[in-house]
Amino acid sequence: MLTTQVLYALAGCVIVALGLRGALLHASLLQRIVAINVMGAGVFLLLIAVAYRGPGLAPDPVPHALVLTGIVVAVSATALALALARRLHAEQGDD
Amino acid sequence: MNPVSLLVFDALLLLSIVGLAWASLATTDIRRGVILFMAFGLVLAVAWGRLLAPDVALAEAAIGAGLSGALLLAAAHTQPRPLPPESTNTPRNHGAVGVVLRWAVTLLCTALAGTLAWALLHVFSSTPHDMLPGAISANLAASGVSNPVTAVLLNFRAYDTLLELAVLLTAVLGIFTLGQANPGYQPAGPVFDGLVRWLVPVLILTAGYLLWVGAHAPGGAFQAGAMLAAAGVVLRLAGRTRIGLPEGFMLRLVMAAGVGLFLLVGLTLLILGRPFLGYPQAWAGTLILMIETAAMLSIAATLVLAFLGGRPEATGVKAAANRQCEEIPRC
Amino acid sequence: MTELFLLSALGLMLSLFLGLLRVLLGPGIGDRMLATQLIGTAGVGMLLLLSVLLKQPALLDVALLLALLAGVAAAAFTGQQQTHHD
Amino acid sequence: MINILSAILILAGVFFYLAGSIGLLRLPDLYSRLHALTKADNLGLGLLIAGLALHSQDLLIMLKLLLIWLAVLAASATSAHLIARQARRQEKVS
Repeated sequence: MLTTQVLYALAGCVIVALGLRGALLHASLLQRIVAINVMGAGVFLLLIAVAYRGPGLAPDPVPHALVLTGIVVAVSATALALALARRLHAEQGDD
Repeated sequence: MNPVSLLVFDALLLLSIVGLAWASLATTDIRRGVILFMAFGLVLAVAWGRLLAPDVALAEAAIGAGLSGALLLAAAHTQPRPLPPESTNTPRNHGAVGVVLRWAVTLLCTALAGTLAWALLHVFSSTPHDMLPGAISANLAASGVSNPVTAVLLNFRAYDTLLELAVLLTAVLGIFTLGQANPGYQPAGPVFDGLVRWLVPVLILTAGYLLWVGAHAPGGAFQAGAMLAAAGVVLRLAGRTRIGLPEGFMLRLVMAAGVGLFLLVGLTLLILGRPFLGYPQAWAGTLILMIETAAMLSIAATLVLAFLGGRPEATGVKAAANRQCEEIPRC
Repeated sequence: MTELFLLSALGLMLSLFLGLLRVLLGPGIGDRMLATQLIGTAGVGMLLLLSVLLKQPALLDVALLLALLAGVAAAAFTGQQQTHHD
Repeated sequence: MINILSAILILAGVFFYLAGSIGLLRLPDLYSRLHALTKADNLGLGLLIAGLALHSQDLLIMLKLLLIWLAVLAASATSAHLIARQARRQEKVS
């Protein structure tokens, strides 16, 4: 078992949990969106840790490709969520 | 290389990552949360580099540290402070039920993290059977590119990338239906304007470089598209009305170019009697570069539109009126 | 020489932690933004050292992207939108 | 000889990084922190880059390193200006 891999993967687990907790508990929509992004980053950390094979060895490229597209999808989903939040805010008026 | 000091480096890096993740969520001040989230993205880029994932690190540097920070900050600006800073740094809670619920959620999330960690440790302790990486390195020579990540994205798993571009298109169409773009920015002062003047050409050049280099080294359409989008975002932040985004039909064409060319290539190959997106070996490199160029333009347009947060300002007469409006402050 | 690079990377990590402290302490939002800038520059330095340590020349490109986009965050942070229609 | 020189440059760079971040932490207000950071941080990265360029002995890498340094210089000067201006504006409002 590679210590590096285990360390990074465990950190990924912690970040997923932190993000999920934030997404469930925060009152503000914007902060929920940030929390979901944090959760996503945790999943990415997990996947990249799984792909790691040790120093000097080529890592598994499939999770890398997954995460790469995941980052781009995450940012566009975030933008959609922000546009939705803005519209919601406009519909509800200032309160 | 001394493994112990590298381990210390890893531990400190992870400590800062987890700390930033926690801190960015443990505040009710949205702007503080967003700034901490941006710092989180910066440190993550270093972590990807450390785990030998330079392709991912490039995307994180371009998007995580640049675009999504700008996106969230712009949103945080328009949002009035909803809650006064409380005495504690914890999110709002509503009496006894709230406290119970919070603890239940925390417990649930801890259990989730535990389960995930247990499953992962199980995977790590079993002997790895790397069939997939083996298959990739065995077939890399036939893929038309020598960067394995690009080979996976544009050849071996081209289906996924096609669908992913479709997801991006769907997201931007969703943003379009929600209304007009955010209001523009006030013109930049001389210092920022000076930066913009040379930064924008350099960003565009970098995009071209990343697209080209993606065939044999880390880089590719996604990172290149993000850099091109960053050029547009910088222009927007500097208060320019023209940010390089085409208008009307051309804009729609660019938005759909990635999915369109991908499908066109796939269907043409089907008609020629090959599997869908099964490129002939001699043509693979050229076809991949063509598809990547179209995908880069689509991704860039999508991300710029994502930053605008809605349909861009109308063209023609209305645009002229808008521009006049911009000359008179607060009209 | 690798020992030196590793030691320097640890030094930059210390610098990053000091910046982190300022991000957490604030007090103003400008202070936090400033400290994020420091974290970015420390990240650039670490990536440069890692590119030599791990023999990954591509990490130079990552550092370049971080460097090029370092100003964007501050611009987004200080930029004034023209009208607030909410 | 070149190794020693590049080692000295890199260590000096790390020293300035640390000096800058200690300044960021210890100085009393935003403007003085700004000063500490932009000076020491850029000098730190500059020395580090000089050391690494000397170590690499590869023209292409040197050019890339130089570009990185110039980009950080420009970005940090600009953002320091923007942050300071923003702080001034907020002081006037309140």
